[in-house]
Amino acid sequence: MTSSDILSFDDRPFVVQLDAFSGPLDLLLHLIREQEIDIADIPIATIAEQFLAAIEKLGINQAADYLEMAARLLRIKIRLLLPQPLDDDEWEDPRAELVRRLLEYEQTREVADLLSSRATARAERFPRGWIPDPPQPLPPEIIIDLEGVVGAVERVIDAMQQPIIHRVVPRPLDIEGATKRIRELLAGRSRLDFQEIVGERPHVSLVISVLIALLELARLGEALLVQAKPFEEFTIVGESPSAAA
Amino acid sequence: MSANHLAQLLEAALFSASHPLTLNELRGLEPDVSPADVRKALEALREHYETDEHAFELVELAQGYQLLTRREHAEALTEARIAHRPRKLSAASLETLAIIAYREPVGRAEIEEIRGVAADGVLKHLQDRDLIDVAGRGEGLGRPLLYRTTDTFLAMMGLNELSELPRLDQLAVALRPLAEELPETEGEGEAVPAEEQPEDS
Amino acid sequence: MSANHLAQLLEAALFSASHPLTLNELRGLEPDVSPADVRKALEALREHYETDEHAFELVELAQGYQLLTRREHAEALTEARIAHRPRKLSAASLETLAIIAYREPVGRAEIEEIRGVAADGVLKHLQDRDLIDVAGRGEGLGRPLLYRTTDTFLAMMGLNELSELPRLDQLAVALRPLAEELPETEGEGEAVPAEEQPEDS
Repeated sequence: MTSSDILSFDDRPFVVQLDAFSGPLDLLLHLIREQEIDIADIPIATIAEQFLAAIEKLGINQAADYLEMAARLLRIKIRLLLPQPLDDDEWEDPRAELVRRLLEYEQTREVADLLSSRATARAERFPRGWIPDPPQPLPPEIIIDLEGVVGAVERVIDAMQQPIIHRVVPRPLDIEGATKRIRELLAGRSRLDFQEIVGERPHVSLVISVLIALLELARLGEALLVQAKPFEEFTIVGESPSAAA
Repeated sequence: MSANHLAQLLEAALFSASHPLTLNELRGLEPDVSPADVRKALEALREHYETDEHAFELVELAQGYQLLTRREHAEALTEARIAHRPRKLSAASLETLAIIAYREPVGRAEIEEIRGVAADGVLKHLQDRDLIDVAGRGEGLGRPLLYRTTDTFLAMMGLNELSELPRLDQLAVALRPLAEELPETEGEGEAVPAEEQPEDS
Repeated sequence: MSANHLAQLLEAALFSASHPLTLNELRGLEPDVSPADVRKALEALREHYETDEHAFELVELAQGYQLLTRREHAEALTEARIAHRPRKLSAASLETLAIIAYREPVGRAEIEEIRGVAADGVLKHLQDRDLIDVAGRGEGLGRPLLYRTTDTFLAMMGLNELSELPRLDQLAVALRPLAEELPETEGEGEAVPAEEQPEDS
């Protein structure tokens, strides 16, 4: 049989495409249905040749699954050619297993078609399309057991080489006081050094208080902060119309 | 809609989920509410959507509840490119799903035997799409993975449970027991060595 | 809801759209409908949701129209974790996560050897869900990506750190027996990882 034969059986157009078949059983079933062959009495010799021609035509002859089926068909064909034993009870139809598989596959196809139409119907109904972003995941549950905590504390203590003890003395910032003091000083003179406001060896909290107070006064337009160079001492100029120049 | 607080909560929940919610999940919305209360409120919602001709309806899917638009709007929505039909499954995927749905839990070898094609690519694809998952391991050589269909599969098919599919003997192609069909077929015969591992399915 | 066909279509569209819809997009639903018609129908919908005390409302944002659940339900939804119910992880995902958690950083090849199944789909899925991320690249051929679990994974498991996981030898269904089984599985048999590091971290 040549490849042109595969194009027509009984003069009917016979067009096959590679992706039209989901496997060798599908192709086999197609050949059988196309020619209205009784599945229980398959003319194996004909079908085997058509199958081989078809996979060659389709360019799928490299596919192991198809080749395996082709080999199987040829084996069945050969076995049918062997003389049958006289005793019928001993003889079994070499096509039986193939027929069983074809029927099973046909049934699978029927279910697949059913699923396909169900999925198509279902696909015509849409769920809500916009789902808000999930909020931040909830924090993990925290499991605390005393033993674990004690153990962790001991590990931390062991890891510490020297205990460092800090003494913390509360000394709140006094921005109001600093502001008042700067205003008083500026009332007497037009220029001040930062040092003059905070005095010798000031506490850090005083420095910060004064700094914030100065920035606030500058914002209010009561003082001008002048610094000649970066990192240099800066001068506070009282911002009255006369002192601005 | 009535001022029923439970019905409102249920609607809010169903509205903000893109997948079916089970009765248990819905019960979590309100403490001390019985399954019967939830069912009654759901029924009221269903009726309300029907009576007031809302564009969506309450559907039971995958043993849960979900709001879905009515089929009659499908065409207008897809033509206006507002909603999109999901991609169709390939024949290979559908056949594999068909086999798993009716035989689960089932291993790769059996699926390949029925389809006559290697199945690993399709199985992976179906797993990635969450249409099947691994149910466990079989007893045989190499303890093969066994597959089953998922709730996503049910939801995709518009099924509440697998038993809604027709029984195999209700299909047009009913597989009669082999013995009836072809009395002479037991045992493949020695002439075909190593060809066919006897499957016990 | 009135029998107004346009209002139904608009509701269907607003319900199923994945983004806020502009007046123009909404007009695409029905030929020859004027912006005024659409606005009127939208207003009717808005009023209906209000009057019937639906759990959602029609909101006009800069980008267009949208149906959103009312604020007052947010808490109940979050508490019931329905708005963002984590989908159940498939067995494939769980197995892969378990392998990564116990062996991290670990490459795809090793995961595939243990599970006996291709892992790229699952790995992508887990990455998408922020349960694993890439820890770096291995030394071997092609410098494979190495994966590790994320803080999200820990949070989901209710763990503070990976070391809180039960040790491998305490696990009833440990990963190790699975690996020991490998030589029997068809094909991949020879490639059993030689390193069976007893890790306890």
